[in-house]
Amino acid sequence: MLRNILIALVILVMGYMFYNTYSNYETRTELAGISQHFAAQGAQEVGAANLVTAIVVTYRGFDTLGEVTILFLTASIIAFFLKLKDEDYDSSIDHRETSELLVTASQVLIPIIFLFGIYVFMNGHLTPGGGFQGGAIIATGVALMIMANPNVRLNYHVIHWVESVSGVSFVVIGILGMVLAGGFLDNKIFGQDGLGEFGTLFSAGAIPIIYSFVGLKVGAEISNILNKYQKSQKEA
Amino acid sequence: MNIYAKLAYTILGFLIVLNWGFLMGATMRKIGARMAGRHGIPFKQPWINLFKSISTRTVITHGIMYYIGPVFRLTGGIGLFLFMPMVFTGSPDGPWTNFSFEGDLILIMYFNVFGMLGMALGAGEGGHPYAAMGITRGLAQHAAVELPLTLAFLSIAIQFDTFSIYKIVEAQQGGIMHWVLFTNPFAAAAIILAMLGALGHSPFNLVKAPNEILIGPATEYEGTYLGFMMSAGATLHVMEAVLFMNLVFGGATSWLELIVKSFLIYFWSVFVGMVFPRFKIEQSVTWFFKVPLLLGVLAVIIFMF
Amino acid sequence: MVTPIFIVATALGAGFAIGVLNKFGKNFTGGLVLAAITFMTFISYQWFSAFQFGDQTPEYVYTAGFMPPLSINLLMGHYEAFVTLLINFAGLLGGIYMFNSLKNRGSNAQVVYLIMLMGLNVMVMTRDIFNLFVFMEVSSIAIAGLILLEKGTRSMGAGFKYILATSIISGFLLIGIIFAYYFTGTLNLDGMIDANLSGIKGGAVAVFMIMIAIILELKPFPANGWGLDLYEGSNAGFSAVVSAASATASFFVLSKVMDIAGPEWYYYISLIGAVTFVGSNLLGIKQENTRRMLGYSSIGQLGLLMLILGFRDILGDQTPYIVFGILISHYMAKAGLFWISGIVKSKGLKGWAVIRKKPFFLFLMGTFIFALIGFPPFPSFFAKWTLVMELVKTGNMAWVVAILFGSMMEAVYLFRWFGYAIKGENEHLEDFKIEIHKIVPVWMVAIGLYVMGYFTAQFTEVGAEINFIPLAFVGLLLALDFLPVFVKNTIAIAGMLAYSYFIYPDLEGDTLRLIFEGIFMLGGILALIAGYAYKGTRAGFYPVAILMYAGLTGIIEAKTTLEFFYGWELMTAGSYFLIIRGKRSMPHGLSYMLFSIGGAYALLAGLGIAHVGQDSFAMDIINNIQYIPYWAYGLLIAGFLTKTAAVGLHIWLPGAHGEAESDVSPMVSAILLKAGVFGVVLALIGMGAENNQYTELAYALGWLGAITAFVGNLMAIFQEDAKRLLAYSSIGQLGYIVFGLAMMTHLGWLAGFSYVINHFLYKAVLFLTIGAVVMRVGTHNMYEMGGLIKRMPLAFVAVMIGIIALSGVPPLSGFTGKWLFYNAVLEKGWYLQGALFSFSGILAFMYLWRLIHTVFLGQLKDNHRNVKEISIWFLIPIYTLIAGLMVYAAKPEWILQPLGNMIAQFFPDGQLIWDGGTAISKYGQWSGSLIGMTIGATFMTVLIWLMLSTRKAHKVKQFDITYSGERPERPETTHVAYNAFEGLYKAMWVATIPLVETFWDRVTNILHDTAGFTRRLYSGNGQAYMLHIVFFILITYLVIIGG
Amino acid sequence: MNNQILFVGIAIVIGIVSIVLSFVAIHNKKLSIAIIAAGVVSLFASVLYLLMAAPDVAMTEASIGSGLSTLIFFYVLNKIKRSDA
Amino acid sequence: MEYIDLGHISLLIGFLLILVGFWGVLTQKNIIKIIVGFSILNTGINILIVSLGYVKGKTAPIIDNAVAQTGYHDVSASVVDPVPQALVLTAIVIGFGVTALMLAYAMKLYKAKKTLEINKFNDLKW
Repeated sequence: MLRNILIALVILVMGYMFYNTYSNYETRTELAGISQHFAAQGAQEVGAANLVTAIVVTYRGFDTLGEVTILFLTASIIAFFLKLKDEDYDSSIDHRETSELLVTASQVLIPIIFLFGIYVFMNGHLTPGGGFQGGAIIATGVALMIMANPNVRLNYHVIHWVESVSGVSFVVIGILGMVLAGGFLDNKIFGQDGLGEFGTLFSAGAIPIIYSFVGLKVGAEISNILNKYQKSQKEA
Repeated sequence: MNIYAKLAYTILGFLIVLNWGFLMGATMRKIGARMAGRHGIPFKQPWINLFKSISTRTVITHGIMYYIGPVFRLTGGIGLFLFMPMVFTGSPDGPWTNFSFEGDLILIMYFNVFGMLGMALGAGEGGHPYAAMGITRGLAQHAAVELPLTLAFLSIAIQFDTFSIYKIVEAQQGGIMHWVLFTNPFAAAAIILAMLGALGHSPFNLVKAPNEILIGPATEYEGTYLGFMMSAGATLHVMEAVLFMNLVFGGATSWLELIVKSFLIYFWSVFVGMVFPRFKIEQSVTWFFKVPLLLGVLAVIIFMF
Repeated sequence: MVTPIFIVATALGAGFAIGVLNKFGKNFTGGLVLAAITFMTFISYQWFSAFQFGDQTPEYVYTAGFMPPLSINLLMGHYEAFVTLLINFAGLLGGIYMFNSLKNRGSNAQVVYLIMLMGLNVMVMTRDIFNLFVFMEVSSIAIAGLILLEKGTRSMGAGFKYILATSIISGFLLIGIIFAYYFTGTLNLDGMIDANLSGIKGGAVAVFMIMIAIILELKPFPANGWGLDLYEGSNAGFSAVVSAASATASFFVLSKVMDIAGPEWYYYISLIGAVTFVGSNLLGIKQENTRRMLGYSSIGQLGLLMLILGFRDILGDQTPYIVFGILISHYMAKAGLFWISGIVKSKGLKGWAVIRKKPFFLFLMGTFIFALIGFPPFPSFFAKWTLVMELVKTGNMAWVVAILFGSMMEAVYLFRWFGYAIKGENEHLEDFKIEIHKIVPVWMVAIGLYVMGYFTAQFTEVGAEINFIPLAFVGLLLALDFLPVFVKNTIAIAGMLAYSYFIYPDLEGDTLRLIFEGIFMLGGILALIAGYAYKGTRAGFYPVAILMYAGLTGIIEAKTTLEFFYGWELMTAGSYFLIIRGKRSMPHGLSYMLFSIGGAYALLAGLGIAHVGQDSFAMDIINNIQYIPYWAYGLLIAGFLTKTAAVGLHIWLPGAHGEAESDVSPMVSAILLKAGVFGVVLALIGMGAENNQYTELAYALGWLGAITAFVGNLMAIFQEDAKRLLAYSSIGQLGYIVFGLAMMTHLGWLAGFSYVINHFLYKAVLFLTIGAVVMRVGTHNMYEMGGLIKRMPLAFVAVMIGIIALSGVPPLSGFTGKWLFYNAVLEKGWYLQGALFSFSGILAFMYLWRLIHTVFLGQLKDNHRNVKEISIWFLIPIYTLIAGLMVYAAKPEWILQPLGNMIAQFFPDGQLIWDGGTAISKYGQWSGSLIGMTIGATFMTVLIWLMLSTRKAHKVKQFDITYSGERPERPETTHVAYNAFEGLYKAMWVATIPLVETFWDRVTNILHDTAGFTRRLYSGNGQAYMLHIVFFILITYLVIIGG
Repeated sequence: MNNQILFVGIAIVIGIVSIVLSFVAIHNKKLSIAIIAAGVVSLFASVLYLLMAAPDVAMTEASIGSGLSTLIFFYVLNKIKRSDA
Repeated sequence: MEYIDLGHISLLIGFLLILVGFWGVLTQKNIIKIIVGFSILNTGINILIVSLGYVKGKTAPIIDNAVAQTGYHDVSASVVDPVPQALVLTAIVIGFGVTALMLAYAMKLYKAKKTLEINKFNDLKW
C-alpha cells in the first residue's frame, strides 16, 4: 500500500512534468518546418499522392527499413526463443474441434482478405494504407486460417521464402536507388521522368514496388510470429 | 702530547680505574653487609676472585661466539674508558683525557652497548635459558632507562651547545654552583634517578637476581671468562659513575676528586637498593616511564621556549 | 571507398537472405554472418584509415536522394569511423568467440547478432533523431533476444528486465523526440542544434526527455539494475560484446546528441557520470560474482566517460585523446575479461584460482586488470594522467577526487579478484578446456592493448619521450620464460649491467640520482645473484622483477612528471607481482596494491597541481608550485610515504615483506622502499631550503618520521616471524630517514642519506641471510629455529655484522647515522622528536638481539641437525654487501663527503668540517676510522690475552648446561624464544594497540557496509528497476529543469 | 466549424471512455477482460486518429495495435491457462 | 474555450493514457498486466504524436484523386502534418514487435516458474 502511494506520488510528479510540456502546446494552425516542404513539394518530388507514404517509403525510407528489421528480429528471436524448429510444425496434432461455421467462413473470407491486403499495399501511395496495413491484413488472414484449422500445415517454406526475397529485394532496390538515382532508397530509380503519371497505380517510381515488398515482408513476418505462437500452444 | 706518552697515561689510568672499581665494589658490599648486620667480605676479595678465576686450568667452550663474548664485554669496558676524558686539566689534550678526541657523548652512549651486546651473544650460544632470560630483561630495562637518560643528555648538550664531554666538564668549572646539578636541575634529577637503572642495583637488579639463582650471562661463564667479566664489570661501574660525574657533578680536576665523586655516585645507587625491594621488569620499565621520563621531558622542554 | 550505407545493406542483405540460405547448414550461415561482419569491419577500417592517415574530410551520406532535413542522412566522420570500427571489430571477435553458442541456437540467432551490430553502426552514424530511436530499438531488441543465448531462468529474467527497462526508456525518448519535432519542425540533429531547441519555450523538457533517455541507455547509477542483470545473466561472449560494442555506441550517441542540449547540460552529464562511476565501483567491492562485478566495472567506466564528456568544453582539444585512452582500454580489457570469464566458467571470484592451471591466462588477466585500473603502458594510463592534469589545471579538484576515489574502489575489487586467481586454493577445482576460437579473440585484445598503449603514448609530445626500452626487455624475458633459472638470471643480470653502463653517462655529476640509481641497479644485480640458488624455471619471476627495476630506473631518469609517474606505476606493478609470489602473501599483496594505488593517486593529484600555471611537464615544475602549494606538496609527500610505509600507511609492509620469497624481500625492502625516499627527497627539494615557507609541513613530517621509527621498532620486538621482524624494522628505519629529511638542514639530510645507504646495505644483508636461512629450515618462526650458528656460521657472521651496523654501535657504519642525527637534532631544536628517535634506536637492540639469538644461538633443534650452510649464491651478494659496510665503517668520509657536497647544493649552511677522517660539527666530533682502529686494537689485545690463557678450552655438548639441577633433554624446553620480551610487552602494550589497523578496518567496514546497504536497491525485481528509472528521471527533472 | 465541435465532443467522450477502460485493463482481476479492454482502448485511439485526419495511422492502429496484438495476448493467455490445467 | 480543441484534448488523452500506463506498469505484479500497461502506454504515446501533428481544421495529407488528376499541387495550406503520422506508423510497428517479444518472454517465464508474479524472478540481484 505504502508502495502504491509512493508510486502515485511518482505519477503525480510525472504528471507535473507532462503538464509543463502541455502548457507550452498550442494547436497548430499551419504547417511548419519540413512538413511545410513535404506538403508543398512532396507530391512533385516523389510522385505519390499519399504524403504519408511518400515520407514513410522515400524521405524516411531508412526508418522503414529499420522498422521492417525490427519485425524480422522479433520473429527470429521468438523462433529461437520458443525453441521451435521448422520440423516441429508437423508433429503433434491438435484435436480441438473447430466450429463448422468458422471453417466455412474462413474458406470464403481468406482469399478476399488476402486480396484486400494486396490491394492496400499496392495502392499505398494513392490511398490511405500501405505496406504495414496491407501486411497486417494479410497476417489477419493467416490468423484466421490458423484458427479455422489449427492443424493446417502452413507452408513455412513459402513464408520464409517470401520474407527473405522481399527483404533482400527491399535492400536491393535501396541500393539501386543509390546507383541509379540520388541515394539509398531513392524512389526515382526509373529516372526523374520515370515517376509515371501522378495519381495512377504505376506512379511514384519505386514506391509501389517497395511498399509491396514491405507489405509482403510484414505480412510474412507477422504470420511467422503468429504461427509460432500458435505452434507453441501445442508444446507441453 | 705524543702518542707514546698518551698511551702510557692511558694504561696507567686504566689500571687506576680497574683497581678502584674492584675496591669500590668490595666497599659497597661491605657497607651493605654492615647495614644488614653482617660482617661482609674482606676488601681484598675481588682481587682474590679475579686471580682465582684467571688461573683456573680447565675452561669449557660452547663455541666461537661463547668464546669471544667476554672479549666483547671487556673491550666494551676498556673502550668506554678510552673514549672518556677522566680528569680535567684545562686542556682537551691533557694527560688523562685518553682518546676522547675521537668522539663525544654520542659515541659513549652507543659504545656503551658494545660490551653488553657481545656478552649477550656469547652467553646466548651457551644455550642456557637463564642467559637469554637475563638478557631480555636487561635489554628491556636498558631501553626504559635510556629514554630519560637520553633526554637528560640532550638537555645538557643543549645547555652547553656541545656534545663534547670535555667541553661540558669545562663549562662546569668554577665552583659548585656551575654544576649541571644546579644549573640544569631537571636534567640532573632525571639522570640521578635513571642512573639507578643504569648501574643495575636493587631495585633494578632483576637482570641479575642475586638473591635467588643467579641468572644472566654471568652464570654461563667461569674461569678466565669470569675474570674478564669481573674486570669489565668493575671498569664499567667506575666509568658509568665517571660519566655521570662529568655530566652532572662538575667532572673531576684530580684523581682524588674522581674517586670521591664516583664513590658517592655509586653509593647513591647502592643506598637506594638497600631501601627498596626488587622490581619486576614491567614494574621497573613503567617506573622509568613515569618520574624520570617526565623530568627528562621537562629538562628538554625548558630549552624549547 | 565503399560507402557506409553498405554496412547496413550488407548486414540486412545477409540477414534477410539467410532465411532461404539456412538449408546449407548452420556452419554456412555462421560463416556468412562472420563474412558480413568482416566486410563491415573492412568498411569502417577503410574510412578510419582514410581519416587517420589520409586527409579525408567527413562525408555525409544522404538517403532517398534528398538533402536533410527532408531525408535521413548519415555522417561518416573521423570519430564515427573509429567508433564503428570498434563496434564491428568487437562484433567480429565476439562472433568468432560465440560461433558455437550462436550455432547452437540456430541461424536465427546468428542473424539477430548480425543485425544488432548493424543497429549499433547506424546509431553511431545517423544524424536523424527518429532514425536514432528506430535503430536503438533494433539493437536493444536484438540484445534482449541474444541474452537468451545463455539458457536458464536467470538469463530469461535478465532479458525480461532488460526489455522492461528499455521500453520505459524508449517511451521517454519518443515523447522527447516528438516534442522536439513539434518545437523545431525538424528531426535532423543539425537542424535541432541550429534551432537552439533548449532555448525555445517548452523545448527544455523535450531536450530533457531525449537526454535522460540516452543517458539511461548508459545505465547510470542507481537506475541500472537491469544493466547489471544483463551483464551477469547473458552469455560471457555476449556480455563482452555488450560492454565493448553496445556501450561504446551508446556513449557515442550521447556525445552526439548532447549538442542539442547545449552547455548547460554538460555539468549534469558530468555529475551523473561521477555518481555512476563512484557508485557502481563502490558497490563492486561487495561482489562475489565475476560477471556481475565486471558489469559494475563496465558501468563505472561508462560513468567515467560520461564525466569526461561533460567536461569537453573545459578539456577542449584533449577530450578525444582522453576519451580514446579510457574507452579503448575499457573496450579491450573488459571484452577480454568477459571472454576469459566465459572460458574459465567460474561464477564466484574464488573459483578463479583454477586459472593458474593454464598460467598464460594469468598474463592475459593481469594485462586486462592493469589496463582497466590505468597502469602503464596501457592507454588508460595516459588518458587518466591527461584528464587529471587538465581537470586540476582548470580548478576542478572535487571531480578529480571523485575520479580517483572511484578508480580506487575499482582497484579494490579487481585486485581482490586477481589475488584469488593468483593465490587461491585450486587443488579441488576442475580444469577448464580452451577452445581455439575462444582464445584467439582474447589474445588479440591483449596484444592490442599493448600496441594501443604504445601509440597512445606517442600521440602526445610528453608521452613520446618515454623510454620503452626497459619495458621491451621485460617483454623479452616474458617470451623467454620457459628457460631455466640460470639462463634467465644471467640474461637479467647482463641486461641490468648493460643498462647501468649505458645510463651512467646521463647521470654522471648528479650525485643525488646516482646514489639512488646505484642502490636500485647495483642492489638489484646483487639481489638477482641470489636467484641462482633457485632451481627449475621459476616461472614469471624475471619479467616482474625486471618490471620493477624498469620502473625504478624510470623514476630516476624521469625528465618529465609523466615519465616519473610512468616509472612509479611500473614499479608498483612489478613489485606487486614480486610480493604476491610469496606463499601466504595474497592479502598483503592486496593491501600493498591498494595503498600503492592510493598513494599513486595522491601523487597524480599533486603532480596535477604542480602543473597548474606552468606550461611544461618538466620535472622541475615541482620546485616552483604556484597553485595551492601546501596541498601539492602534502599530496606528493603523502603519495611517496605510502611507499616508505610511514606510520598510518604502513600496514601492508610487514606482511608483504615478511611473506615474500627469500630473494624478493631484500628487493622490496632494501631497494624498493628507497623509491619512496627518492620521491620525498624530490618533494622536499621542491619545497626548497631557502626561506622555507612550509615549516609546518616539514614539522609534521618530522613527527611522522619519529613516530614511524618508534612504532616500527617497537612492533618489531614483538614479532615471532623473523622476516616480519625485519619488515617492521624497515618501517622504523624508513622512519629515521623521513625524520632526517624532514629536518631540512644540511646535517639532517646527511643523516637521512647516510641511513639511505646504510639501510640498503644492512637490510639487504639481513634479509638475504634470513631469507636463505628460511629456505634451509623451512619456517619463518624464530622459536622454531635456534642454535644455527653451529650449522651455518657464515650466515651467523653476516647477521652479526648486520645487526651491529643496524643498531648503530660503533665502530660499524650505523653509528654514522646516529651521530649525524644527534647533531642535526640539536641544531634543528627538535628535541622531543630526537628523543623519540633515540628511544627507537634503543628498542632496536631488543629485536636485533632477539633475531640473532633465537635464530643462531640458544639450542639447536633436533630437526635442524643436518641443515647445510646457506647457499653460496646468497653468500656472494651478502658478503659483497658486507664489504661495502666495512668500507663505509672504515672510511666514512669517502661516502659522506660527496654526499655533503651534493646536499650543499640545497642546504649550504651547517656543513661538516672534515679533518682527514674526523668529522667536526658545531657540537662535537667523530672519527670513524680512528674509533675503528682503537676498538679493533683493544679487541685484539683482549682476545689474544684470552687465547693465551685458555689454550686448553674444551668444547662441550649442547646440553652441557645446568638448569635448576636438571639437564634438559629437548632443545625446545630451554630455548627462550617465544614471547621473549614479555616483560616489556606488559609495560608497553598500550603502544602496540593496532590503532592504524583498526582505523583502516573501520574505513573498509564503512565502505563495505555502505556498499552492502546500497546494493539492496537491486532487489532483482524488474518492476523495482523500472521504478528506479522513473525515479531517476523525475529527480533529475526536478534538479535540472526545476519546479 | 460545426464539424469541429462535433469532433471535439466525440474526442472528449472517447477520452473519458478510454481512460476508464484503461483503468479497467489495469485493475480488472480477469486477464482476458484486461486484454480486451486494452484492445478497445487501442480501437478508440484509432477513431481519434481518424478525427485528427490520420487515416493511415488509424488503419495501422486498428489492424496491428488492437487486432494482432490482442490476438497474441490471447495466444499467450490461452497457453498459460492450458499449462495450468 | 480557447483550449478546447481537438489538439489539446487528444494531447491530454495521450498524456493521461501514458500516466495510466505507467501506473499499471509500476503497480501491477502480474507480468501480463505489466505488458497491458505498456500497451496502454504505447497507445498514449501514439496519440500524443498524432495530436502534435494535428493542424486545426485541416484534412488528411492525401491528395485525393480529383485534385490529383490535375497534376502536382501545393497542399501545404490544407493538410495536417504528415511527418508525425509517418513516425507513428513506425512506432506502432515497433510497439507491436516489442509486445510480441515481451509476451514470448512472459510465456517462457511462466513455463519456468509457473507464476507470473514479477517479483519471483529475482534470481539475479545485488
